[in-house]
Parts: sequence; C-alpha cells; structure tokens
Amino acid sequence: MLEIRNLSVAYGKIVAVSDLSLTVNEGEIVTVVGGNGAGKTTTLRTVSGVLKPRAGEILFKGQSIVGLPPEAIVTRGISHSPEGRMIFGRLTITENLKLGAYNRKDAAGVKSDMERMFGMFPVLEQRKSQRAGTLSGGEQQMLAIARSLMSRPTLLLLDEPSLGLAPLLVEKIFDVVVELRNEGVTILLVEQNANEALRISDRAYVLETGTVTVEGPSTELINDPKLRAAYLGLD
Amino acid sequence: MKSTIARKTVVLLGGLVLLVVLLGVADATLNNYYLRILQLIGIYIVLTASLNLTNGFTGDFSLGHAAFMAIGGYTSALLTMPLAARALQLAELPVWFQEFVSPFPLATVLGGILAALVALPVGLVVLRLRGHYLAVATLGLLIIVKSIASNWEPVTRGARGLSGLNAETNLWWAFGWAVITIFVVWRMVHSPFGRSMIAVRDDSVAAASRGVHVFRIRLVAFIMSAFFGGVGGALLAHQLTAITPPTYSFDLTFLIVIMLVIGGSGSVTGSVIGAIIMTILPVILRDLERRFELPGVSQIIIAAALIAFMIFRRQGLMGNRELHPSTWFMKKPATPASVDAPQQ
Amino acid sequence: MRNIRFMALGVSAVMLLAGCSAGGGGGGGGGDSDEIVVGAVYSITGSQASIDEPAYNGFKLAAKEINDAGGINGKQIRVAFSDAASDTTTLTNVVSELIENDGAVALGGTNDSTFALAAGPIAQAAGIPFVASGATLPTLPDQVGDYMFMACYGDDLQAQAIADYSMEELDAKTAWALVDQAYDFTTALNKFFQERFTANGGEIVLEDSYKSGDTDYSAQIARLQALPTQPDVLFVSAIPNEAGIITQQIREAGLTQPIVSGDGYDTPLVAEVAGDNSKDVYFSTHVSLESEDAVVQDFVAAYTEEYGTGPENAFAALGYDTMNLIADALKRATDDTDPAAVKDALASTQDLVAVTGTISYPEGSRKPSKAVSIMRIVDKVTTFVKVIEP
Amino acid sequence: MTINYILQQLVNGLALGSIYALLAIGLTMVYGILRLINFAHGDLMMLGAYVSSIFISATVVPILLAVLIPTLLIAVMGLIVERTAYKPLRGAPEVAMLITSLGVSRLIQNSTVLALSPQPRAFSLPGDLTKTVNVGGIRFTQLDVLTFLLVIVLMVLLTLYINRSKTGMAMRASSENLQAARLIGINVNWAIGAAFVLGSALAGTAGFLWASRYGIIDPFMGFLPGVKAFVAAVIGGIGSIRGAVVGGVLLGVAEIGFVGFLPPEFSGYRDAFVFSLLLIVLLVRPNGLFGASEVERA
Repeated sequence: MLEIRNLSVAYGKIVAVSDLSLTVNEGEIVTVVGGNGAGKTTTLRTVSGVLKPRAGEILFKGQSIVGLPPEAIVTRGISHSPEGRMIFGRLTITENLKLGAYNRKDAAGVKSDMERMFGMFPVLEQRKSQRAGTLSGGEQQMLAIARSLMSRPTLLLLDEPSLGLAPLLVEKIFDVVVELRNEGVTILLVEQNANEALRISDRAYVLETGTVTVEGPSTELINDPKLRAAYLGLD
Repeated sequence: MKSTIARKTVVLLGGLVLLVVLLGVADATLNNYYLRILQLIGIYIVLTASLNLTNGFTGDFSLGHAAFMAIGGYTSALLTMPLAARALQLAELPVWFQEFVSPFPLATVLGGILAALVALPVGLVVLRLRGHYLAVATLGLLIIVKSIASNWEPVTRGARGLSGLNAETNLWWAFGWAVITIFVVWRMVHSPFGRSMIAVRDDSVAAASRGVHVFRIRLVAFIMSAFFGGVGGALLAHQLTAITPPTYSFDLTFLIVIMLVIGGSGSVTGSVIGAIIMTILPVILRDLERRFELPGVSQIIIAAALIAFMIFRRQGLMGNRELHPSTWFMKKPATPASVDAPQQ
Repeated sequence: MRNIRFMALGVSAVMLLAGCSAGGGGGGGGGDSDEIVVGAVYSITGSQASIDEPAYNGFKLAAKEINDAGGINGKQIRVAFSDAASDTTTLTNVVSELIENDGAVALGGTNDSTFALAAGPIAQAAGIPFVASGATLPTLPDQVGDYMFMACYGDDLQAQAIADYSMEELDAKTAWALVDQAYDFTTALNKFFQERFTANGGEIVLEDSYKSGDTDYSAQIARLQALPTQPDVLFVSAIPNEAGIITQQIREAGLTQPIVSGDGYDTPLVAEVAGDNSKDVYFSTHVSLESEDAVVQDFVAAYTEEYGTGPENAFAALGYDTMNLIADALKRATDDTDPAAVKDALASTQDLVAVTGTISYPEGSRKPSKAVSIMRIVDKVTTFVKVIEP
Repeated sequence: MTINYILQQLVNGLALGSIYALLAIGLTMVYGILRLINFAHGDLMMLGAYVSSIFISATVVPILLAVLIPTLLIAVMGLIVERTAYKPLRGAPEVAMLITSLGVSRLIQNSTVLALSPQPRAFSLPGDLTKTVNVGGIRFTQLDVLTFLLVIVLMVLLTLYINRSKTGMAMRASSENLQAARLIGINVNWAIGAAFVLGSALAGTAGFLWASRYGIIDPFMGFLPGVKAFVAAVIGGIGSIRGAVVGGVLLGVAEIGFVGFLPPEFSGYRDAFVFSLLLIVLLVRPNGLFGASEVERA
C-alpha cells in the first residue's frame, strides 16, 4: 500500500533522513521505533506532504505522491495524527472533527462518521460543544485520532499516540489501534513505547540516524536481545 | 597560540594604519561632496553595528533606533551650539546654559550616555515583550520621542528645530566612532556575554534553564545599542548642522534596518557591508534618477530589492558569518571563517 | 577586529567609485566658458513635493526664457538639479554635490525654512550664494550669513498684513488660532500674527494646535464651538495639504466667521476639498495669480504653455523669481564665474520687477521688502482683494 | 464643559474609531493566521481611496460603485501582495515578514507617487452623505452614521462567517496551529488567502470612507492609520474580530477625548498618547480585551 524508496530529507544542511526504504502492506500495523532524532517524525511528515524530500520515491497504492500538497494526500486516503496531538484547543470538539473531514464533500457521510467517532469515543460526545483545550491529555489523543479518521483514511499515520499518557490510557489507545485495523485501516505507527507497539504490530522497522538498521516481523524483533537492550528499554 | 594572537595584533594594527592612511588620502584628495558621503558611511556603520546588538544578536527586533539617535542628536546639539546661535534660539533656557559650550567629543559621549540612560527604564518596560509586540512598542517609543521633540518648545524649539551648529563631524570622528563601535560590539559578541546573547536569541527558555540571566542580557544589549545610537545621532546632527524632529524619522530607522538586514543580522562585518552598500546605492540611484529624470524610482528600487532580499536571501549577504580578511592575506585558512561566529 | 581591514577595503572601493563618477560626471565644473551652472535645490518627492515641484517648474521656466533670449553675457544657463527628496540628509548631500561636482556658481531653492537652515551653511562655507525661494523665516539670512538671500518676504510681513486686514477690514477684535505644530513656517506665522493682533488691541481667545498629518480636527473644532462667545475671526496656520480639510471641517460644523491665514492657504486644494464650504476665507500671499498686472499674466501664460497647467500656487512664481533674481545678479556681476562677485551683485539688487512684486534688498539686508497680496475665497473662487505695502 | 460638548466629542470619536475598526478587522485576521503585522495594510486603504476617486469624479456612476469597485479591486490587490511577497516567506522568522511588509508599504507608496503624483488630491463626495446634520446640538454626517452601522453589521457578519462557515473554521484552525492545519489536509494557503481578501476588501472600503470623511487623499495617507489600526487590534485582543471593532472604536474615542478634554497644549501629543496607550495595554493585559487567554506566542 505504501512504499518508500531511498528517501532522503534535509532541513537546510542538516540531513534528517537518508536513503530510507520502508513498506506497509494493506491491513498491516507497521511500527517504526528509534531514538530521538532518528528521523521517525520527519519520515511521517514527508509522507503527508508537509516536507519535501531531497531524493527518493513515495508510492501510495502504486502512485507517486511526492510533491503533492498535504490536502491532496489526505484526499487520497492518508491521514496523519501528529506527535503532540496538535488539536485545535480553541475550537470545539465538534469543530475539530469537522475539520478532519475538511476535504470531504459528502455531508451525510461526514455526519454518520461523526456518530461513529462518538460511538468509539463516548467521552467526546459528552463534551462535544466544549473547547478541545479543556480535554485531558488522553481525551485529546482520542480526539486527535478521531479527527484523523474523519477523512476516512485507508492509511493512518500515528505519531507517538501514547506520549505522556498514563499506562491505563496507553492501553486504551492501543486497543483502539487494533480495533481500527480490524475495521480495515492500515496503520503506520511511530512509537517510543516500543514494547507495547511491537506487541500489537505485524512488522517493524528500527531507525537509527535517519536510516533503517533492522527490519522484520514484530515477534522476532521483540525477542531480539540486542534490540531489547537498545530500544525497548528492557533487560 | 601565542603566535596567532601576535598575528592578530599585527593584522589589527596594520588594518588600522591602512585605514588611517586611506582616510588621510581621501581627506586630502576628495571634494566635500564625496567626503560627506564617506562620513555618512562611518555614521551608518556606527548605527547599524549598534542596532545589530539587539536586532541581530539578542533577537529583540527594535524599530526605535531613531529615538535614541534623536536623544543623542538633540543632547549634543544643545551642548555644542555656539553661544550666538543660542542667544537667538534658546533664550528661554537658564543662564548657566547660556555660558557653557561643550567640546564636540564630550557632547557626543554625553549624547550617547543620555540615550543609554533613557534606554534603561524604557528597556525595563518594553523588553518584557518580544517579537512583533516589541517591534511595535519600540516604534511607539520613536513616535513618543518625536512628539516630545516637536512639542518641548523651550528646549527643542519644536518644529523649528536646532540650527546653526558647527559642522564638527568629519572623516576622523565618523570613522573613529565606527572603529570604536565595531570594536566594542565585536568584543561583546565574542565573549561569554555574547554567547549568552546568542543563546537568548536562539532559545531563551533553554538559555534561562542553563542559568543565563536572559532579561539582564537583553537589557544590557538594548542599552549598549542605545548608547551608540545616541552617538550616531550626535554625529549626524553635526554633519547636518540643523536638526528638526523629522530628521530622526521612521524612515531613518527603516534605512538602518535595511542596512542591517542586507548585511546580515548576526554578523558584525555584515553591518559594515550593509552600511556601505546602502549608503552608496541610494547615491548611485539618485544619480540615475537625475540622468533619466525619474524622481522617486530609487525608492521603488530599494523597496523592491528589500522584498527580493527577504524572499531569496533573508539571512543577508553575510548571514551569521564574519569576514576575516586576515585569513585571505596570510593564506592560512587554518580555521574556518565562521569558527567563532555565532552558530545558528 | 580583523575586519578593520575589510573596512579599509570598503573605503578604498568608495574612493574608487568617487573618483570614477567625479571624472565621468556630466561635464563637471563651471570652467565651461559658454555655460553658467545654476543649482536648483528642490524636493520633487516626499512631503515638500506639493510646493517644491511648482517652484522648480517656475525656476526651469525662467532659465528657459533667459536662454531663449540669448542667455546671460552670451552664455547659456544650465540648471543643475537633483531631487532633495524632502529629507535633510539627502538635501545636504545634494547641495554639496551641486557645488562640488556641478560647479554651480549660485544656488536657488527650498520653500521650507528648516531645510534652508541646513542647506544654507554648506553654501555659505563654500562661498556660493544661495537664494531661498519660499523659506519665509525672517531671520534666515542673518542666521546663515552673507551668502544667503531670500526671494520671498518674511513671515512677519505676511502675518502682519493679514492681522492688520482682519482688524481693519473685517472689524475683528477677537480671534481663535489653530496652529500646525509640525512646521517651522506655521509656528512662526502664528507667532507673528498673534504678536501683531494683540499689539493692536485684539485678543486671542483660544490657541489650539494639531500636527500635520492629523486629518481629524473635530476635537479642536468642538472646543472652539464650546467657547462662551465666538471669536470674530478664525486664524488657521496650516500648510497647503491641510488648508482645505480644516476649512471644510470648520464650515461643516456650522461656523461662519471669516477664516484668515497666510500663504499656506494659497492652494487650489482649499476650493477643491472644501467645495461649497470654501467661503469667507482670506489669506495673505506672495502674488495674486489673478492679478491683471502684465508681468503676472505673462508668467501665467508662459507657465501654462510650458506645463499644460496653470501655476499650481504662488511658489511657482517664487521659483520663477528666484531664477530671475540670480540671472539679474549674474548680468550685473563683475565676473559671472566668481560666486563672490555674484553675491555682491545679488546684495545690490534694486527694483527688480518680479512676478511676486518688485524686489530690492535694503542696505545690509538680504530679505526683500515686498508688498503682500490679500486674497479672498468666495464660493470656490479665489479673488484678489488688495495689496498691502510694507 | 457641557454635556453637549462631551457627547459631541464622543460622536467625533466614534466616527474616527469606526474607520480604525474597519482597518483593524483586516489586520487582526491576517495577524491571527500569519503572525504578520501587515504594515502595507494602510497603504491598501490609500489605494482604495485613489480607486474610489476615479469613480466619484464621474457623476454618472452611483456612489455604490465608488464603494464596491475599490472594495473588490483592493481585495484582489491584497491577494496579489500576499501571493507574491508573503507566501514565499512561509515558515520564515516573523521578523522577515515584518520587514517585507515594510518594503511592500514603501513600494506601494512610491509607485503611487511615480504613477500619479505626490500632490494631494481633493476627494469630494457628491450628494448629501457628507452634509452635516444637527440633532439636538450634536453634529455628524450621514456618512458617519452609515460607517458606524456598517462596522457593526460587518462585525456581526464576519464573526458569523468565522464561527460558522467551513472556511472560517479553517481560518481559526490555521491561526491556532498552521502546522497541524496543513497536516490534517486544510489548504492553509486558501485560508490565508481568504483572510487577505476579506481584510483587504475592508481596507478598500475604508479608503472610500476615509477619503469621503476627510476630503483629501495623498500617497502617504495610509501608513499612520494602518499602524494605529494595529494598535487598535492589539487593544481589542489580536485575532478577535469583536476585539478589533471594540479596540478601534475605543482608540478613536480615546484619541479624540485626549485632544478634546485636555488643555490645547497637549494636542500635539496625540500620537504619543496613542502609543503610550498601546504600551500600557501590552504590559497590563497583553492579550487585549478579547484576546485568547493563552500565553502569547510572540
């Protein structure tokens, strides 16, 4: 579904991603793990069109999406739930969700999706006309995910969904991710919390200084003692 | 290491001697018109390099430089005004004032000091702001200072301004102060203090967390900038010999900002280059206007060039780098030119 | 500190540039024996443009007429000009350039006293005579020196003229004064008006102020209307840009007293901006362009032919007279290439018939004693009322 | 000081403040999204006044066209300025945009001087709109009343537009977090363009109103009102339409009040007073009257 080939991205003279290749197949959950500055977020932002690559290809459903503006990429079915959630705190929860469907023309579909989101995250419905800034961290994360689902993506890019959340909420978020996959959404997940992420994902990539160093099925990676020590914070 | 220092000193002294020789030659051979332009270059170097302390190094974008120039200009003009002119213009001032004429150098320094003294309370207030709000607040300061100059009749003579000053500003004063300004700014920037300034500019929260006294750094930079702004204003007053409130207008602030931006905020040598270019360019353009009888075109060209600069080379000609001519002449580029320049 | 060297490089670059343009600059110097270079110092851009541009046009027109008539002593006049851009720094550079690079033997220009005070000392130091067109500060020649002359009368004369007219012809005993704090000219006019008005037994009931660029005078006018008794005349010391709008706002407020002012009101903008409200306005100025005097009519005709529009205001006439004053002195000078001789000739100008009145410099004075014209605006039309001799 | 005098000065202040408000709305929308103090905003108003002056001189054209045409043309002009000068600077430091807008301001002023003339022009509106009416001793013109009503109507309509419409929602989202807005697929250039078009259109209208009220136009007339309108926007709370209107009206009333209620000697300090007011507001209540409660990012 998503194929990244030999991608390089730089901020001015600082190279953030170099020669990175990565594939996500339909229906998979793929996890990308790696330390700070490994290039995980940069990769996601390049896929969603906010950053322009210096070199390399990004194919989505077989077609190149390099150079397309972010809104065109959303229309094609990729949705990005950014790191730090980036919900619009001064807008209401309903407005946040509507904006997620900004490029959709089918009013009825948007309305039913909104109901679906409220069904999935009942807390959002209870507070739907309140400002999003009043939500707790976990609720904001749910809103961010719900917002990115409002564009009816076939591929969801999830950047650090568990960041800063209490363990109980982390659990809940990962349950949601699995549920989404069961509904047919393909997911590319970037996580610091690699242990949890690997547990629910099919395959995984390890990024180091902008390039892939290890890849394989999550079950293999989770048992690799070297990786466990280096990235999973387990001993 | 020791030889490097010695070499630096030699280059420094050599440069100064060369400058003195060149200025001497210029003084002896050029007519008054070209000397005026050269003096302006010196004055604008003082103003641009000093504005760089705030706008370039601590990242406090001020639009109020002309306010400090006005304070320095008016102060020095009052101090040096010949007694005859005083009797005519400032009869309302007290008797002691009618008797004391200050020498020009002293008046220049006092003008700078008064500007710095004003900058202290002003800085305590406006530096609580940052970014755009600071820019508009300092623009407000300029308008307030100009209002005072326009209305404080007994001292500033309002719209009539102060005239009949002696034309004290010459090449030596203009470039003497330019050298002093560059020296002081360079020393400030290339010191622990300077590194703190840059840390404040790049990330004031991080700087504060490392124990940098952010506010104090910004305040000191603001005051130093004001001091040399005042000095520059005094030099300008004694070149023009007549000053009125519009002399220190927003246009002047804007010109200095353009010089700074074109040279490269964050580079001391950039300030020098910017000042030179933006003094000479309008002169050349005015010459073209004359020849082709297209008045006003130079303003349009300068405005368009500024926009183009911001779009295509917003770091200015020099960016954060510095020119180190010593490395050119000694063919020893052992250290990269930007080694002690601020890091972005 | 190593960049000192760089500065030196910059300096030498400037010197190179200076050398080039000095060598290449248009035929530089007054050494050319078949032409006389006269410098014109005007701002045709910026805030001064609305009065300086007509003056510069008048200046050029006079030079053209002189050249068409065979020039001076067989030589043609070349007007050297560079835009002073309403900026003191540019102005002083221009004055210096005209003297040093163009070799001007005399300079004329500026309609603003503060600019004249910055330009004059440069000419004085270089020993080049400077004739101020419309800078009306009475003490200007004394403040600058013996090379400074005025083509116009001083503000004292025109302020006294309109003050006298207000009291004698309009029967004014009380006056309101509104003054623009932003200009030397307006503050001086106000001072001289009030001195004369009160010296002759009148009373200024309220002085109010504004700053050029303000466009809203409603607060000042409301304060005037709140006065217990209304003054007999409204004295407005304004520059042309604001004359019309102030008149408009005063009349719109329902005030009907005569408005009196100086040559700042000598602008078509009063009639254009105030429209039907431009009535009962009296002002003193340098010349009535409606005058039936042949000198005036010839000037108006020539100006109209040259520029396709009539003289915008009296400053056009002052620019014209400035050039003619200089030309007259060049003719009489013992040596028309020697600025000092031109200065002496200027100082001895007697009974020169000019558009703005006959110009003579009294012994030891470089300020002409000229007649002042009083004009009246009624229903958009400006008419000549009378001449007040000094 | 009679009650009449106080009311008269209040009316004068409202009339001036309404025009500030109109300008401030545009500035606040643009600043809200781009963090740009558009110094060229006042110059757009000047252009609007000049465009308008072409149409009032032809008596056949009804006054409505003299308002609508500059409004539309200046809206386009604003978009052109945005696309050519500001768009290439997306992501640049805010100071770069500020300097650019100063350059744009100069460019517009001096191009007008070169293309037309530096001479001020009369602008007199035919008809009764600018004729004074006297109601119980208080004088104002019909135009003053219309301006004030227009500002109130526009405030309501724009607030509705910003709060209810999809583009309005996108503008609010963009002003809160440009990055996030792009990520979720909002065409932020569209939102920014919309802010410029709306704001510039109002500047065009303000040009007509300013010129009609004061009867004279010149190429430099816009800069100071533009800066003062920014002051008004800051007083009201940047980013808020309601704040811009309230700030504009307050500033107008305060400015007139300063001149009208203090002794005449202080009149010359009018602009100094305006900026002192700005400093006080910035220091005491940096978010203005209706500004967002969050800590300002500036």
